[in-house]
Amino acid sequence: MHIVALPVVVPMIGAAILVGIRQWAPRLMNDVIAGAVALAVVTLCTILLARAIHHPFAYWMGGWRPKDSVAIGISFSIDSLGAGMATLAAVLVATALIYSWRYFDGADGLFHALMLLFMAAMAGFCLTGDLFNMLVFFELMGAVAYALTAYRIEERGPLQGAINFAISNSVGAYAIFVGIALLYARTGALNMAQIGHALDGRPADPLVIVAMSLLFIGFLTKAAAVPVHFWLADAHAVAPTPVCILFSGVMAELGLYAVARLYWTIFAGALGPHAEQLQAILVALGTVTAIWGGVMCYTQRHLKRLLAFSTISHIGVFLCGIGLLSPRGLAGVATWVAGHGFNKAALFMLVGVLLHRFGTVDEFDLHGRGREIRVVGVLFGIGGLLLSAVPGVTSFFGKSLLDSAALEAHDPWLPAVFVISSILTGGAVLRVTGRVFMGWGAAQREEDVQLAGAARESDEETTSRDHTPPLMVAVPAVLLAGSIVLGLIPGVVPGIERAAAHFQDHAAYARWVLRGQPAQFAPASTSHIETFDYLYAAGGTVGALALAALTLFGYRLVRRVPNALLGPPRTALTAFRRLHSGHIGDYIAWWTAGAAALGGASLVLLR
Amino acid sequence: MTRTTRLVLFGIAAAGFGVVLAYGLAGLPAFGDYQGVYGHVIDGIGVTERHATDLVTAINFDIRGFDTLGEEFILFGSVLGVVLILRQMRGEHDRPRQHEADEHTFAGASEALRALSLAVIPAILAIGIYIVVHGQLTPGGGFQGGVILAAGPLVVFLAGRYLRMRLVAPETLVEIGEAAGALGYALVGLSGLVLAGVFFKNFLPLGISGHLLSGGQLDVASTAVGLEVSGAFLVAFSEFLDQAIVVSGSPRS
Amino acid sequence: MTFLPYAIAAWLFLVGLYGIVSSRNLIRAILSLTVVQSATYVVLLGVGYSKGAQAPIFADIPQTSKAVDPVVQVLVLTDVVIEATVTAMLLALAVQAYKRFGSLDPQDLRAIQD
Amino acid sequence: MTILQIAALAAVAVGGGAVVAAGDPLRQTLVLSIYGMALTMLFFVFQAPDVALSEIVVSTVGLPVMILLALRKVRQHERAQKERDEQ
Repeated sequence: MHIVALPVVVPMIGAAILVGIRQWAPRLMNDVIAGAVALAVVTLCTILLARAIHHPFAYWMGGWRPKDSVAIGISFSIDSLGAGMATLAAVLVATALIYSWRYFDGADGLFHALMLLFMAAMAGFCLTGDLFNMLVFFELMGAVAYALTAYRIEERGPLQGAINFAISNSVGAYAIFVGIALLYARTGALNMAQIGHALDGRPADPLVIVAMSLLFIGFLTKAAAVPVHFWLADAHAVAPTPVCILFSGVMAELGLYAVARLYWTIFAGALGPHAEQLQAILVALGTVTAIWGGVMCYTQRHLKRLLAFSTISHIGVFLCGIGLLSPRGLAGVATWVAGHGFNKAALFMLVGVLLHRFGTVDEFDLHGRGREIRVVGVLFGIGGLLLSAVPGVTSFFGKSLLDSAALEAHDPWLPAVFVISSILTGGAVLRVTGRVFMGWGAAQREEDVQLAGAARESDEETTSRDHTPPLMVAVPAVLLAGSIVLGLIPGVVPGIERAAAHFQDHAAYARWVLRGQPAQFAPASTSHIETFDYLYAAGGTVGALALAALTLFGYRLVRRVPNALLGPPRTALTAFRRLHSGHIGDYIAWWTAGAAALGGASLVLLR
Repeated sequence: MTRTTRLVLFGIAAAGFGVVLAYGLAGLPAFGDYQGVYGHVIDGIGVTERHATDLVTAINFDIRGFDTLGEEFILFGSVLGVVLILRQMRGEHDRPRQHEADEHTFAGASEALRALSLAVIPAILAIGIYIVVHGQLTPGGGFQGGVILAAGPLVVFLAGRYLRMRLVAPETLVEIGEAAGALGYALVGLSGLVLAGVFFKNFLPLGISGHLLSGGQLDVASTAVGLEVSGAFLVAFSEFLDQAIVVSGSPRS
Repeated sequence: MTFLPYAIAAWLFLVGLYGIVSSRNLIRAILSLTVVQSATYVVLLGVGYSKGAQAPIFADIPQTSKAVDPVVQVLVLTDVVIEATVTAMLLALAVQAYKRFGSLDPQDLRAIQD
Repeated sequence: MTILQIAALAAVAVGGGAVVAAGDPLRQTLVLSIYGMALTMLFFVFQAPDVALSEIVVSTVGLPVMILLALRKVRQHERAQKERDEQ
């Protein structure tokens, strides 16, 4: 396979060319170059995926193959989940570029160049088999993302969001550096397969456990698990819409991908005997994140911030799924991530339509105004249903796998967490659909139903228009269709299950990476959807609809509830929301607490 | 949170995090006892197979040259970011005040200092180029030399002539140079793929150890990096300079 | 004594974090961030050092002599570049933030909050 | 561990603290440069001349220039602000 390095190099070359010619190139030329490069990368990633499904393989940069199982150069170690994530990222970059065609000034090619670098970083991050190389792409992704967040420099929100994002993620990256140093001192290796091989067979000592905690907390900062999640809502809510698509659709999930990759390639051997305790830690973290994100999501009126918190809630669910440390759990996450990526991207695009047309993303300001664009409303509602994992769609298959993985792992309460997350996030989006596109519910948030002060700021666009480019609606419609049918294509979900089982084969990974042997895997089992799954998921969707209806039509009832009953929860909720203060000092204090908690819990439980 | 709450939270958290770090770092071999395989394997390879005497450069531009590709584009992307963030917005009436821009004096440079500054420019450029091209032999390489090269035009500014610095290093040209450097480094990798079948394959003749043209692609890669780094730092400097020189109209919106 | 470099690395990491948390000026927070980063230099180079070894440059020393690990040095080189670039970008953000907010106190840099 | 190494480590430890402790950003920039020198020294005694060279060019040329220019911009604003207030 000669093309292995190209998904990274082609966009880099494209970006360099765009910058070189940016003083003269007309807008159309930037669009064409960037679009062509993005499509090329989609094709390249798909070819890699097709090859890796049956034969995962390692590619050694510079031809530096391992000598006596000692890795010398940097490898791209390509298996189907890695290549699949790269493909998802490439597809989302391509759609984001198409979406921004009719919408965005582009700042003389800078935007296009940065998007291409973003693409290169994500592809490299997914494909690499070298721990330090992964960090390099993590930093590249970060550097580009900070700049893109601040794209609207004339507004305050983007600057604040970018600053908090950059500082939080940099601190996370430095934790990863220290983790890498610890592992390098122990194993003398940077290739993940080799580190894992060197750690095998000995029980994990504090050094290995602390290295794991540092690496995990660093990558979880990108993924935005509680309590290192604060930056995400600030950044995702203010970045330009085409960028939000990538942030929420795939970048946060890449943080989790790194956690899974690191666990199964590096730590699975050494920590195998303590898998149950590690499972408890990760599932606990995921549960808190899922609920926290869900509650925050439901209390937002700023639509992009609402979607940002729904991403946090889903990250929590995905973290639970990975934390179950089983093939079925991981397969559920992978399936859901694909469905969620398309779905969340489409929702951000539809909010972009509202912003483009009405110049605001405030739920109450938009009350009833969406009636003139019913199509958008229908799509938005579908997006809400997909978010609640309505039976029959891709996210539903992912959720069903997660449910059965949770029951397998004797965590019978975990499916309830997933349902709560579905109800809160799906319900929030459905509520917005009702209020904005149907004109249902209160037009003003009355004082006694007010959950907290409004966080209103204008961003991106402040002028309203009376037309919407059809492209801005067509692209999200296609993405929603993709989010529905992907899981229905025969063979996709069983294929993902096999891929997840292969992904978790620690010993086989070391063999195919370091010795170049063709991978031999035990046949993996695939699951069936039971009636129970349909009922359970239907419960989530009905719950989301009911919650939305209750908020839209039942707000007068709330007034009748005596204050003594409502007061304490409201005070608690306000205090809880105040934690998201936007103050970088707070965020870093919480980051330190998160690192201490994860490290401390790991040191206590994993020995 | 109030400042006190924040500091109390941080104090408790930092104590815990400190303990975690201490546990982890205590597992390291004592300082100076390191016996890792990777470094020793490479010590052998670098000289015998790459004819380079500075192993750090051999790793940087060849054995782990792919990391450097990412690193160069981090620099490239960040500078794009700086340009994007500091770009002039419509309606921002930031224009250089003519007299200040013309004969801008930074921290009151005296005539003697200016003369001295101008005199050191050739020396700076010579040192920079020397460090870029001797990367495979002695400490240094594209990055270190590149930053030094960027300091050259900066000295013109220190000598008091802002506009003349723009003349010495016009921004468009610098930006193209930067892009060409980044592109060049990517092409070094790509040429390995096209001409030798593997990305980043070092296929140029290796030369004699210790000579200027040894190490195959190392020199080419180092030069490309030098061009990119000097361009990148110059663009960043000049963006910050633009900000510092102009006097703002009405910034607070 | 043999753990002094690592102890100092931990100190730098924590004191840098303290600088960010306690900062009343964004530029001070950014410079504190570089202190956090310097902790990673110290720990990486400390890990790769071996007693009595030379620098991994075989220009003046025989090829058989003992050298310190060159790999960690390459990692730190990348680290230094990252430091310069991230700091540059954060400074640019600080300049713009000052224009928009009229302050560099994180307390005032709050356009969005809950 | 040699005396030189201990001395360099001590300088780095003190320098890192000093960067964080310095109150005024302008003074902090100066302290940061000195801290960069201490790190450079440390890298030399850790037998890493390539890194030392990188650190010295970054900490004496790269960063201070950008920080000082950023600070200058901020000062200008403060002055302009004051002038407006006085009018």
